[in-house]
Order: sequence, then C-alpha cells, then structure tokens
Amino acid sequence: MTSDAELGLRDRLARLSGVKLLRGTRLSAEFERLQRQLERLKDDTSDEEIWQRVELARHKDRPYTLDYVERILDDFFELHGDRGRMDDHAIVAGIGKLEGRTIALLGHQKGRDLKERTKRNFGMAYPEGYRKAVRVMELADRHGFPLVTLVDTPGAFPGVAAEQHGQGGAIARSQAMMMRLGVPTVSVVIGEGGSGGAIAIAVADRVLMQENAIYSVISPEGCAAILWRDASQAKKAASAFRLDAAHCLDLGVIEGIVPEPVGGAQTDVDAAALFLRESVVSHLHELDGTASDDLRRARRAKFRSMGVFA
Amino acid sequence: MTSDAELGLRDRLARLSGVKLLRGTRLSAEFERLQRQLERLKDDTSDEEIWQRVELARHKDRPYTLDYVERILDDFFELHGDRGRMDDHAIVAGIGKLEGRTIALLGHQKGRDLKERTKRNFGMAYPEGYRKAVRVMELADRHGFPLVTLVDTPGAFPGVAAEQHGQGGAIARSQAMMMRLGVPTVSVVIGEGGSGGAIAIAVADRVLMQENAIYSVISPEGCAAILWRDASQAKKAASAFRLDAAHCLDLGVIEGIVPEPVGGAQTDVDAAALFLRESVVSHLHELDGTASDDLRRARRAKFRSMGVFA
Amino acid sequence: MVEMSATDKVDVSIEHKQVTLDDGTVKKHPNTCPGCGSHYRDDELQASLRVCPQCEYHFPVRGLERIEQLADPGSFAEDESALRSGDPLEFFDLRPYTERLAEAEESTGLGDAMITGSALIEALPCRLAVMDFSFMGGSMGSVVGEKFARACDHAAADRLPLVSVSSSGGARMQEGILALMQLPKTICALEELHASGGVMISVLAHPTTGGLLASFASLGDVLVAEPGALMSFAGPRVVAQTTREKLPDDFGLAESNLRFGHIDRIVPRQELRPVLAQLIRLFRRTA
Amino acid sequence: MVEMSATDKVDVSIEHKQVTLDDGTVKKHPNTCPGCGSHYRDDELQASLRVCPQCEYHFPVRGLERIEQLADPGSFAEDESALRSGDPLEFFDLRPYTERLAEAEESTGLGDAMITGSALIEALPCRLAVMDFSFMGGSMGSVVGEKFARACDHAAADRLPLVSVSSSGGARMQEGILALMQLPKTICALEELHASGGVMISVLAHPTTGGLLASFASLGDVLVAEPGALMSFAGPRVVAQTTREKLPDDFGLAESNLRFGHIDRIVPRQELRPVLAQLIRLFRRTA
Ligand SMILES: [Zn+2]
Ligand SMILES: [Zn+2]
Repeated sequence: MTSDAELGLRDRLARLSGVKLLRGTRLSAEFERLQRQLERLKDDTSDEEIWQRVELARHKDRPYTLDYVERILDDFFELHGDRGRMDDHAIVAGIGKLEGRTIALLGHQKGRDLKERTKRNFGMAYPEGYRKAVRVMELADRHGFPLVTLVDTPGAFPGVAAEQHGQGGAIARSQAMMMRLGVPTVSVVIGEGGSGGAIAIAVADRVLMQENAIYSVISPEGCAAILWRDASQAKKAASAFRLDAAHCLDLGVIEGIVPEPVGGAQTDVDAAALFLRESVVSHLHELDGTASDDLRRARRAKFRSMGVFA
Repeated sequence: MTSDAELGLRDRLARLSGVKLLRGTRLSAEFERLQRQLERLKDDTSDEEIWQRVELARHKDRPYTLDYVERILDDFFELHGDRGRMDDHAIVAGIGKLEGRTIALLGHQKGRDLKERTKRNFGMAYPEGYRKAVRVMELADRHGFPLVTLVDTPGAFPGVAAEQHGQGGAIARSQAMMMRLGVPTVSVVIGEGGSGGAIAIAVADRVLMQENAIYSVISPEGCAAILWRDASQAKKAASAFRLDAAHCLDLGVIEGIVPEPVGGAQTDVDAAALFLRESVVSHLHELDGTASDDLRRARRAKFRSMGVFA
Repeated sequence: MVEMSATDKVDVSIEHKQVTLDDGTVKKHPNTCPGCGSHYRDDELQASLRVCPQCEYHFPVRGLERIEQLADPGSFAEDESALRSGDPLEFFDLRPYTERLAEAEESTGLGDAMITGSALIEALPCRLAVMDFSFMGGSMGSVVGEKFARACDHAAADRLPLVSVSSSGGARMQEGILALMQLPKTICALEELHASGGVMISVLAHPTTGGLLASFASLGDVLVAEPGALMSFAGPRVVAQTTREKLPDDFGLAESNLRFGHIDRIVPRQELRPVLAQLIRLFRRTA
Repeated sequence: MVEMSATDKVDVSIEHKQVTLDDGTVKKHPNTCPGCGSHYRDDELQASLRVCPQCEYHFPVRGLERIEQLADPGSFAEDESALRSGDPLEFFDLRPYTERLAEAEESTGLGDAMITGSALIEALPCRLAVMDFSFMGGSMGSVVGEKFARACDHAAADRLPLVSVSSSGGARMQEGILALMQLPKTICALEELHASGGVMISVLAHPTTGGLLASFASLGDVLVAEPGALMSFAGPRVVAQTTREKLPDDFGLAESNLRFGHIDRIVPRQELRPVLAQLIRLFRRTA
C-alpha cells in the first residue's frame, strides 16, 4: 500500500472511529483494536487472511438482517410485497424507530435452517424483491424517513423466471431510485456484497462494510472459474479482487468499516449489533440537516467519480 | 331536463363547437348538426335512442384506437411493455406527432377479427396494461409531451391472474399517476367506457366522449342482472344509467362531445378521425401555456367536485 | 362495478370461499359460526370483537362497533354526519333509489356507508374513515366519496394520520357514472393528503372489492387486511363466469393477496388496535 | 458479473441459443452463416450491414462499423478517445490486466470497449455511445463508465439526444469492485441527463448482459433491440447450472424480452438508422 493511500485510510478511519465509536465504554476497546488493525494494513494482507474474511462473511452463524433489526430497531413493522406480483422473502423491508426516530430499513435476508434458506432463496432476490425495495424507498422519501440498507447476498437470483421478470432492469431501476432519494441513506455490507444484487440497494450517501464483510463484482469462485479456469483458485481470486473491507475503503468504494467482535460477528451478535447501530447512527447524525438537493448532489458526485483512468 | 341544465349544456356545446369545430369546411355542417342535436336534448332521449348508442359504441366496425392513431398521428412509434412482466396488447401506447408536436398516446385496443380479438383480449386489460400506461405517462411527463388517451373497453379483465397480479391496485395507481401529471391531458371515450378499466386512463384535464360512445359504472347487462335480476332488461338499465354522451355532459362528468359522421363513426372512419383530431387539438390548444401546477390544481379541483349530495 | 353493491341484503359470506360449510339442508341454529359450525352467544361474540373463539372466523363488524373496537372510549367525535346522497339520475330499478336510501338509513341508523371523525387510538390522535357494509353493501356513492375526501382534508389540515377501514362491494350503481367518479375523487383527495406529507393507513375488512380496491383502499401507505377478507377487483362469481376457470381456494382472499405482494400484513382483529397505534407512532410527525 | 467479460476470445454466438447448427464434427467453410449454414463473401456481408441475406442472422458489428452504419457519412466526431484504463487492483490472473489491455488495444485499435462522439443521423444532430464487443468482451470498466458518463454530460450540455448501442458481457472483472461501481456511476450520469430534460435511446445489440443490462442499457427512454440479441442479467449457462432447469428456447433473447415487456421493439439492423432518426425527431427539443 502506498503511503498516500495509507494516510488517506488513516484519516478516514480516524474520522469514522475517533468521534463516533467512542460512545459506549465497550466501544473504546474496539476503537483501539481498530487502530491496531490500521497498523497492520501497512503490510499487505495475506491471501489467507483475506480468505478468512470470505469464510466469516459466509459463516453459517453470521447474523443476518433480521438479527440486527430486532436488536437495533424499536417498533419494527415489516412491509411486504411489491404491489405487483410477489412478496420476495430474500429482501426484507420495514420501518422502525432508531434512537427515537423513524427510519426505513431494507436488507437481504438469508436463512438459518434449510426451510428458511429455501424461503429466503439464500438471500438471492428476484426482480420482485428489488421492486419491493423501490416501493419502500418511495415511501421513505415521501415521509422523510432516512433509509438504511443491509447488504448480504451472493447475488441476484439467476433463474429463468427472474430473467423473464426483468432482473437487469429491476436492479438498474433500484439504483436509479437511490440516486433520486432526498433522504439520508446509509448502506452497510454485513456479509456478502455480491455483484449487481448488492449494488441494487447500496447506492447510498454512506456505504460501510463490517470488518469481515466482502464486496465484489463476482464471487471469488466465479472469477476463478473464468479467469483461472479452475474454481479451486478462489482464494487467489479473492485476494486479487481485494474484496475485503480495508481494500474497499482504500479504493474509495466505502466510507467506513464497522468493527466486529473479535473472531467475527457470530461470536457475539449483541456486540456486533451495538457496533452496527453506533456506526449507522453516527453517519445519520452527520447527514442530518443536509438539504435534500445537497444530499443528492453529494451522492451523485461520489458515485460519478468512481473509477481509475487516465 | 331542467332549463338550468339545458342552459349549461347549450353553453358548453357552444364553447366546444363554436370556436373549435369550425376549422374545416366539413366541420361547419357537423356543427349545425350538433346544434340540432342540442335542440333535441330538450326532450328526454328515449330508451330506444340510448340503446342505439350502446349498439353503435359496440359496433363491430367501429374504429378502434389504432384506426385513429394512423389517421391522426405522424411518425407514431409504439411503446411496448410494462418493464416488469408483460406487454399487454389490450392497451396500446406510443408517441407521435400531432400537428407537428410530439404527444404521448394511450388507448384500449379491441380486435377486429377473432385472432386479433384474442390477442387484444377484447380490449380488457390486465394490470400489466395499466402498468404500461403508467410507465408511458411518466415518460410523457418527463419530456413534457401532452397525453391523449382513447378509452374503449368493456372493463378491466376479470380473471384469476389479473386479480393475482393486482388489478385493483394497478387501476388505482394509474389514476393517481394521472392526478400527478404536469402535462396537458385529454381523454376521449371512443366506444365503451367501461367502469374501472376506463377511468384508469381517463383522469384528464378534458374528458370528451364521441357522440355514440357510452360511459358507465357497470355494463347495462351487468346492472340489469343485478338490479332487475334479468339481464334482458339491459335497455332499461342503459337508460336509467344515462350512459350516453349528452347525459354525461349534463352530469358534469365530461367537458365535450366529439361529433361522429351521421350513422356513426364506422360509416366514415376518416371523417370520424378528422372530428376527433380537431376536438383533441382544440382542447390541447386551450390548455397550452398553462403551468404544470395550475394544470394539476384544476384537474384535481374538477374531480374533487364530482358527486351529488346535500 | 361489483354486484355486491346492489343490495343491503347480501350475505357477506356468499363471496367468501372459505366459508361454505352450510350444506343447505340442515336447519341451522341462528347463531352458528360459518367457520366451524359452533354456536355462540351474541354478547360473547361481541366481547371477542366478533371473532369466533373456536376457529378465529372474523364476523362482519358494523361501522360504529368497529370504531368502538379501535378508538379510546369516548374519544370518537363524528363529523360530516349530516351529508346525504342526492339522486342525480332519478334512478329507479325495481324501486326508486331514494326509497332504498331511506330504508338503509332507517335500518342502519346511518346517513350513508361511511362514518368519519376524529379519535384517539392508545391516546394517539388520528382521523378515522370507517365503512359499514350494512348500508347498501357498503357501496361508494357521492356521500362516501365526499366523506372520504373531507377526511383527507381534515387529516392534512390537522397533520394527523388517517386510518380507513374499508368494507364494500364497490361503486354504488344507483348513482351511475357519478359513482365511478368517486374513484378519481377519493384518489385525488388522498394525493393532496400525501402531498402535504400526511399518511393513510388502509385496513381492508371483508369484503373490499370493485371500486374500493381500485381507489383509495389500495393506496394507503400501509395496507393491512383482516384474515379471510375478500379483496378482489372483480368478484369470484364474475371471474368464474367470465373465464370458466376453476378458482383457487383462496381466490382474492387476504392470504392470497399477501402472497402476491399486495398487502403488508394480515392482522387478526384482536391485534388491530395495537398495530394501528404502532403505525401511528411510526408515522407521527414530530415537527 | 458475467463470465463473457473475461476474454476477448469469446465467440459471441456461444451464448446464443438460436445458433447451434454447428454439429462440431464437420469442418466448416470459414465464412459460414451460423443461422442458416450458407456461405458469404466478406464484402457482400458488409454491404448488407452484416445481416445474412438468406436468413436475416445478425452478425456482430464492430463499434466503428456500427457508427458508419448509423451516422451520416463523415459526420461522426469522436471525443474522449485518449481515455485509458488504470490498473487499480494491479490485477494478475494468468496474465496481468495491463497486458490484456495492451493486447486488446493493439488488436482492436481502440482505447477501450466504448466509442463516443457527436454525429448526425439523417441530418439530425445527436450524441453516440457505441460499444465494441471485440475489446475484452465489451466489458465495462472505468473507461467505459467514464466515457458513457461524459457522453451524458455532453448530451445534456448540447441539448442533444444520446443514442447508446450496447454489446457487452457485463462488468470487467479485472477492475474488481470498481467495475461494479460503474453501474451506479453510469446510472447517475443518465439521471442527470434525464433531469436536464434529455433523452437516451438504448439500442441493445447481442449480447447485452450482466452489468450492462443492470445499468444504463435498461434505462433508456426507449429500448430497441436487434433480432436474436441476448439480453439477460445472468448468462444462460449460469442459469442452467444454478437452477438445473431446462431453459426455454428463446431464453433471454430480444424476442422473449419483448413478450415479457422489457423492450419497446425489435428493430432489424436495416431499419435501425431510420428508426433512430424517427425517435430523434420525436424527442427533439424545439424550445
Ligand atoms: Zn368458528
Ligand atoms: Zn444465414
């Protein structure tokens, strides 16, 4: 990592952590840990370390959207259906109170057991799921509710009906809708941020990743199968992709990293939820009071500037 | 008919016809005929005369939306699909030039022969048809294209899939969208204006009816079956409903009547198209230059005031 | 638009696919639950919010009783109660419309099929617009349209949430095309409420069909339905006749509508009051 | 996101369900139409806009040739041609990304997979953004994203319609997460164009898949596709592997997409130029 990039990273982590994560006493310790992480980032992370994050991001006990919802929001009311054809259980949506004010929440939802996994389609949404998302975004916009999205999907579902019902267009329209919102938006990748299915609900003012979340244009296995012609090269692909949070921060794709308990979010879901809540709340506070037009302008400028070219 | 109502009707017909229908030479004759009609309206129309209109409105040779499109618009480009699930052929949509400027057009489309009737589902739209309509309304609004809708449906399709896909909500949302448009809107009932399926695309600044069109809350047969418990009493029901253009004008539900050639639109489609075109153009001219907010305000005030109560 | 609006004598259950236990031959006890066949006492049924304690069958609820179930005791203040329908078509089928209106008013004690006013739900102020199916099948004519529109106006002016409870066969045929015009009229009023930042919570009770489903009832910010409530644009009989298809067992029911993405939740009647309170808290405007 | 972006060696037809006449055993004439098996002469095929005169099979068209087909002769002025991709990930699979880029540039003569500029179509001024599948499978990385965004900016500034012709396997894997970010980036630029009152006409050529279909290509004011063009978010092989379903014969093809309501029209290549001129006339801003 170049020292410029490191400085930038240090600066961002400081902004993220210094002010906002020091609220609870437990958070101070986390902050220190985050600092130590920062130190380590000087050296390139090893393939093995990145792969550990991939495994943690997909851990069978990793908390899912609804695990956080029940710990973070009060009075949560789930909203169902796209008002067209289906209620897609791979995406949950609703409104609830966060620190006393109403927000709208959207998130991919995987399943814990086989039955739930089937119901949730392993967190892989149909176009109807993204249409439900758009509907709830419109509701949030109309009522001035800040929008929080939790991203955790291997990708949008690749199926015949999904294609027939317009998967590509639905994902495109969900992004376009997020560009239009006049309310503050915060997205957090809490597990797998898989490709178009992830970005569909992650076009936010602030995009964060949990410490062990991954965010990528294609799954490491998919990439390896194509580029290395060998799916078992997934570790190499993961590393080449820099799909971990630190690298995404370095690339300017996300604004911050949400710490997890040592060993991963699944070791202490309550603590993970506390950190998540603090991060979201602090970013929403920063965005508070910004006029709708300014929110949109800054959001668009941010995404407009992404890419590396000469 | 009370003399107050008659005065109102006379006034409205004068406004409608006096200025605007006198453009072409053929139209002068029609104007006179319209005047004569007005005289006749003093006396109550007989059940038989109203039923003749029902039969003309449903005449197998009556011109349909696309018959008018090809005669009225230049450079018509048909737009297909609801971007979700289907292209519903019971509603056609597109953009084209009317007197040199681009407008958006929507209309129910019946079929002439059996094959076409099946394809068009007899002009009975699925929710997908109304979603296509909403999509094209949004397009028109964004580009400032005036919207013209041609209404000609027995009603929205009553089927299992139609219900499952949200027929009621789709019709409601199409009306809501028309309330929001910032562009001038003119709707013309050109045949059957059947219930919710008709009003879905008829919430316009100016609603007109062709001379032999009908507009009703339920089909005469349906009404007769329920209220008279005898579908053969449809004539009575039609008459009781006052579903003809003159009565709808009298009730304040429409703003004007578009004359048809003697004997009905099917006797001379070119002439019928000419009258339709003149009426639409003149109403659009009247609306030209009105600010979007004022259009919306007036449109809402108009529909808000409908109903008779004490 | 929907045949159920034709008469106030329609048995609500006839459109209800899940309730066909009556074999038509056995003479039934007058207080027999159509859901499970058990007998009930009137006072007990009322105490259980007209939900069968055995099978959870939701019996119809009249408008004022619904308000009693939802609003804090004594908090409801009705408005617009003097509105009465005109007879713009001088409509006469087997009997004059005016006669039907007078009879409905006498039998129900209501001016029309909707009751509106202000109320508290769990001490939270709101506006109510509650329909009564007993008044000409809950059909929507000029008075229902005007009352709903004024309820929107009041909610916007007072910055209060509007809760509607629909139960209707659709547009009122006897008002002809003007009944159809109540669809855009109510939608228009709701648009203005929404434009003012207001919220409408739509409760769909059995049945919400035809013009109701094609207008304001579908356009709430949140839609909740009672279990087993029929929600269809076209009634099951019309659909069966038109398409000659065998209808699914749950055709048009709330449960089917939830699956197909048209409502947010099915709320058993016992939970309706707290759920509405929760929604009012969530949508309450603090500023 | 879609495997076709991996290499510039991918045969366009492999994802094309309707073109499977090749039995794999007979050695074919090099100029054999995959649609009907007839042989063609290169100059004749070019003269027929690369459409088989026998069976109407639409062969792939390179970016510059597409522009020649659409724009008035000599009217095209390329811009942003100096843009070149960085290598933010220092990506290395079997070979370095930089090497793949250099090779693609040498073999195609292009700086990246999109060509942008101003042109006249039937004497009507417009902006063009045309993709070339030969450059790394038409994959969208930072340069394609930036070029498209700038094309939107130019169109908005000049108040001209933007015509895009897409042909792409999706996002460019070698740019990792930054390739994914080209989806919101291009959508964002298109939103600004739309906000300025501008129009984008999206032509979908074979193939338009993955990130292209999930971004600007789906968001044109009008969407027209070439006959037989594959338009799918997930490629047929991925869908077949994941779901173990037998795919419909026309899976993901333009014809299927028209039926399912996702595009406005299928336009044979011979009609594309006049149709685009018609659309430009319809959307032209007079004020
Ligand atoms: Zn029971
Ligand atoms: Zn051929």
